[in-house]
Amino acid sequence: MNRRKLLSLLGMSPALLAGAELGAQQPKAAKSGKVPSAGNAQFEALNPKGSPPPVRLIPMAPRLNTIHGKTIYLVDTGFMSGGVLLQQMQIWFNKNYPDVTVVFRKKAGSYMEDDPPLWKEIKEKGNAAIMAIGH
Amino acid sequence: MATKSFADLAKSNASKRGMPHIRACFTPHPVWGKTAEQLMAYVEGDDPVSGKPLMKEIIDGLTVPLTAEDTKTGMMDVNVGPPVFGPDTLDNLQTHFLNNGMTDFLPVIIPTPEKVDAMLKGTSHHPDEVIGKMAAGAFAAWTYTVKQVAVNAVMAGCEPEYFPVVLAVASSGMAALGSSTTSFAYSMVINGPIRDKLNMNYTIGAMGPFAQPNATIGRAWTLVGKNLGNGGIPGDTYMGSQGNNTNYNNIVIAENEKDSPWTPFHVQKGFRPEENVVSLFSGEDIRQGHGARRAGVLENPMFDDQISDIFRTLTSQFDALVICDPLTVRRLVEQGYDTKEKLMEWLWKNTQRTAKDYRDSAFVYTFHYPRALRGEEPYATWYKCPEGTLIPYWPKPDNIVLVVAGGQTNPFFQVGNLTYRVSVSIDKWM
Amino acid sequence: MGIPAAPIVTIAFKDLAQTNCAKRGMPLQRISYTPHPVWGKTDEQMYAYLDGNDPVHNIPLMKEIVDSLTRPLTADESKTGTVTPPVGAPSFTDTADNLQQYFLDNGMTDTMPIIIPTQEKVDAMLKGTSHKPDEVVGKMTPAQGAFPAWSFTVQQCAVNAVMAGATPDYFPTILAIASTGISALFSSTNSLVSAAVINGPIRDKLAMNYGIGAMGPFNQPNATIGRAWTLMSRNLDGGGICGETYMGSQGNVINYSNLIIPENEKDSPWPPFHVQKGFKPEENVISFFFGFCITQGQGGKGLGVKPVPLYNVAMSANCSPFASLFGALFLLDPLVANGLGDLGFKTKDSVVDWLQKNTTVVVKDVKSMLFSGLPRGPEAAGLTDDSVIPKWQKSDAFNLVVVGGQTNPYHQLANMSYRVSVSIDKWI
Amino acid sequence: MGMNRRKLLSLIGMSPAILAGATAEAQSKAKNKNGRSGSAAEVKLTALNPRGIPPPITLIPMAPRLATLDGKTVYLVSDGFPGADHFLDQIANWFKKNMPNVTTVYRLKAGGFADDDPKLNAEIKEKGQAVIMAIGH
Repeated sequence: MNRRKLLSLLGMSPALLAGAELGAQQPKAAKSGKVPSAGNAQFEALNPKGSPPPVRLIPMAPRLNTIHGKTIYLVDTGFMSGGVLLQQMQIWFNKNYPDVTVVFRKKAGSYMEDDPPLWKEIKEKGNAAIMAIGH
Repeated sequence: MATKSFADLAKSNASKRGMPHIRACFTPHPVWGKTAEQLMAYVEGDDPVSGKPLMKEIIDGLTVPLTAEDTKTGMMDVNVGPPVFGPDTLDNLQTHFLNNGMTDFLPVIIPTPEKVDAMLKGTSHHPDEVIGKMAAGAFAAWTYTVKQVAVNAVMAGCEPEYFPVVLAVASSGMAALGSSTTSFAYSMVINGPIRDKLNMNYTIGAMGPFAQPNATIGRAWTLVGKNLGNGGIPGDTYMGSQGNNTNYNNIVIAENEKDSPWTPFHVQKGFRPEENVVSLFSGEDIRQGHGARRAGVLENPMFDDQISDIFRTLTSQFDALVICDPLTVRRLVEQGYDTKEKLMEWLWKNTQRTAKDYRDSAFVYTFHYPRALRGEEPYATWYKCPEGTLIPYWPKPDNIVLVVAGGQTNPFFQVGNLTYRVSVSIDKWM
Repeated sequence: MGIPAAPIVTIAFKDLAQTNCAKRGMPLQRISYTPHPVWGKTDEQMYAYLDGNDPVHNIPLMKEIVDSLTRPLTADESKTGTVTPPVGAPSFTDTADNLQQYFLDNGMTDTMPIIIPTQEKVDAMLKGTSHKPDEVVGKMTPAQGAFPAWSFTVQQCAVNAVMAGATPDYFPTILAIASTGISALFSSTNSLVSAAVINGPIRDKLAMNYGIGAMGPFNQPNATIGRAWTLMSRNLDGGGICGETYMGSQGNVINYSNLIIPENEKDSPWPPFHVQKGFKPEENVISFFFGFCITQGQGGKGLGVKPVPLYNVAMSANCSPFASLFGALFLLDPLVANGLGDLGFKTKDSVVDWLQKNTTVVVKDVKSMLFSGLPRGPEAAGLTDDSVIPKWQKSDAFNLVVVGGQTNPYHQLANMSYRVSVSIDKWI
Repeated sequence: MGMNRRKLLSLIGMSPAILAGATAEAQSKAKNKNGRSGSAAEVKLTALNPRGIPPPITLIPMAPRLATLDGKTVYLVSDGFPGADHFLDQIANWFKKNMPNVTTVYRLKAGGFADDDPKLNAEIKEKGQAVIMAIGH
């Protein structure tokens, strides 16, 4: 993932990303050919954007070498029917990875709220977590 | 694991929170409303975004060793482009602002240094003063200065005299283009002498495109939400499935204080009558009162009953902002409601539904049920009482806001399914 | 009629009465005024109006009325012939800033910044259509019967299109709108609103937005086509003058850009709207709606926590805020349209039939409404207070359009009726 | 009641500035609040008028007045807006009390607010000498 793609994900369009001077990538002259005298008077315009805070990078947790014999938590964040999807996944694990222990939990609070007790439990008793988000 | 519709949002959100390489995977959309069999097919099927089998992708995500990129730490700046664009022609600048998502896709006044300086004369505050933080939905909040707000006020078409109102709104940090899959609406009520000083319209056509202060102050709020809060990027920081037409200019209501026998809204909120105040609301929409069961009755129209009738069509996830034409208020006063509080009390008591209907509403399950589980009142009681119990629509009368606006060509009213959030002094920003 | 008449008008309609008389040839009509309103006043209060003064002229009302019927006419009052109200010079010359101010001060805008309509820009816009600049496109009036209709040319539409920020390839759609003569600023004491649904390949040719945020400020064609409609409704027929040619007591925020709705045809399970109206799929068509307001469709019950949401039940329940004067225009996210299919509603007609039969009212609830929609004549026979009847008698009160980006199975619902569909191709 | 051309035409919904047909320059010189007058800002553009073409208006001369109302028949006509009938009843009472020998006849105009009623007009022309019409809300 190069810098441009990453930053365009942060909602910045490429032209802005490059920070290129507007003049440098001049769009072609007005289509009507003859550029009217008044039309080519030049102005400067200020950037209307606010100031985003720097982003603190969070390193990802080290991976498991295998899931065999491990305990995986399936976490439902409370979206409609999210729990039903994870229950199907539980069935899938039981069929395809019988030696993987699957624990189903529903996160407390509405979908944006944190649930420290649950994280603590997963950290202590689980090796990995799969979380279902969305509608 | 999210659903396909959230692919862009999930990746960009993870990046903004510091984990750009998170191994997210996706199921088809939606999950809501699908049967167990259909959801099993999701599990056994492919991730529609990557095209790979979902479960294989999940297991790989948990087991494939990390790369150097995955474990990087430290800070990363976000680039918003140069402080100044140009020099270039007006047409090219207009196109540049349009093509880089800095507008509402309508023409703007090009914010030249001269115009921004002229706008800054509308306030005593220093251009570099940081006045607020704004986040579109659950994203990192951006900060902004008086000058950055001024740029957006110029673009919207504001006059320098309007600038204190725009600053007051921006200082609230309340984004006009919040991000949710619901397409929210936003409203502001303006009280105090500034309404007449700026020649705001609170009579015929009050909420329509007929007065520069109403139109451009409302529009500035949207541009502030886009440029200072990084909101309004469809699929990323704006997820409203269908969009809301009121987001162009928002619902700007200057209260018609001179034709109203009731206390102005800001005085209800503890401000003195001569103070200039802007009060902000957010919610769903605004509807007209014509659907009420006695709408248009000639003799004794009973507007209290009509307003209550429209309330039952709202979602109680948001409160009610009732905008009465002075003629409607005159009839209500003749019915005995000489204060807003009396009508708020009657409306609160007489707009009821069964606990069963309450628990049946989708929004309530998602937002009130968790609070009921924690024992928060009145939700805990509303979830425990017998199904047939009649309960009020909202916790208390204060959830009903009454405001007066209109030109008295007919006794009408409109009802916004909108919740009062905050009031901000405009004088502070003069 | 040849007989002296003394009109009495309530003071709220002062400007409207004067300008209306002037526009109809009797600018010096002797109008008397009473306080406003008369509706709902007791007989004593009304008699007090008569004994009191005309609030505009401050002379006893009845004396004024008698006087206006008897005082001899002046020369001006008996003049004949015709007079054409001027609309100002064909062009204005000044700096960009002063022109922006001039257009604003003279009521030619929606009070927001415009693109200054220079000859160069208007010529560029005119290249968007094969029609000649001076071809008359149609007639428009702020309210049928109340105001004389003005006519307007392709060029005059082009000036307003430039001002709105539209580009030349949006111009055929804007001309199609103007050709219908439908004003977006319809004048009534109600604050009414308009919508336009766009179908056909032009939606993608213009890169219109029918996905996430479709009806919000996120797309140039959606925004500027809608805004051009409001600007034309001000300038091409002298509309939008509060108190004269716009009487909406509270105004409506939808009038800024109107509801421009490109249908999401590719994600819809049904034939597109214009095909329903007899057009071929590849034709570019714009269909018009008109009514009171639009709601987010969240109020009604039925969207409850049951595993499979009952979209049809929710859609029907969400009609509760509406009077039956206008119909119900459903704007369904594709998820809802496809969700209805899961519930067994395979065609639009099956949904509309179910809605028409199941969206009901109790007679006693609506009979006192001004717009009760109660059937008259034979169907009304045998109805009692407790009879449950359809809110709308005919199924053409219901219209379904698919639009949205599928982030959630929501629908929006406008209390609006269908008016007409016109071809956009005709204006390319 | 003499009325000059400006007042007359401003009644037809044209603001005075347009009436005079003056160029923008004269109109908005005072209003140029937008910053310094650098060369670029002073460059002149010409903008086209966005208005449509209003139809010509045929002036209708007002009907000759009566010398007096005494002994005359005055029709009181309502256009159907709510309360108009009650209001016109009070006018009838006023005449009964103050000008007893004026005969008043109440009629409700047929159709909606804006519809004509030729039948009523014919009746008034035949049997009446004057009309008082109530319009509004």
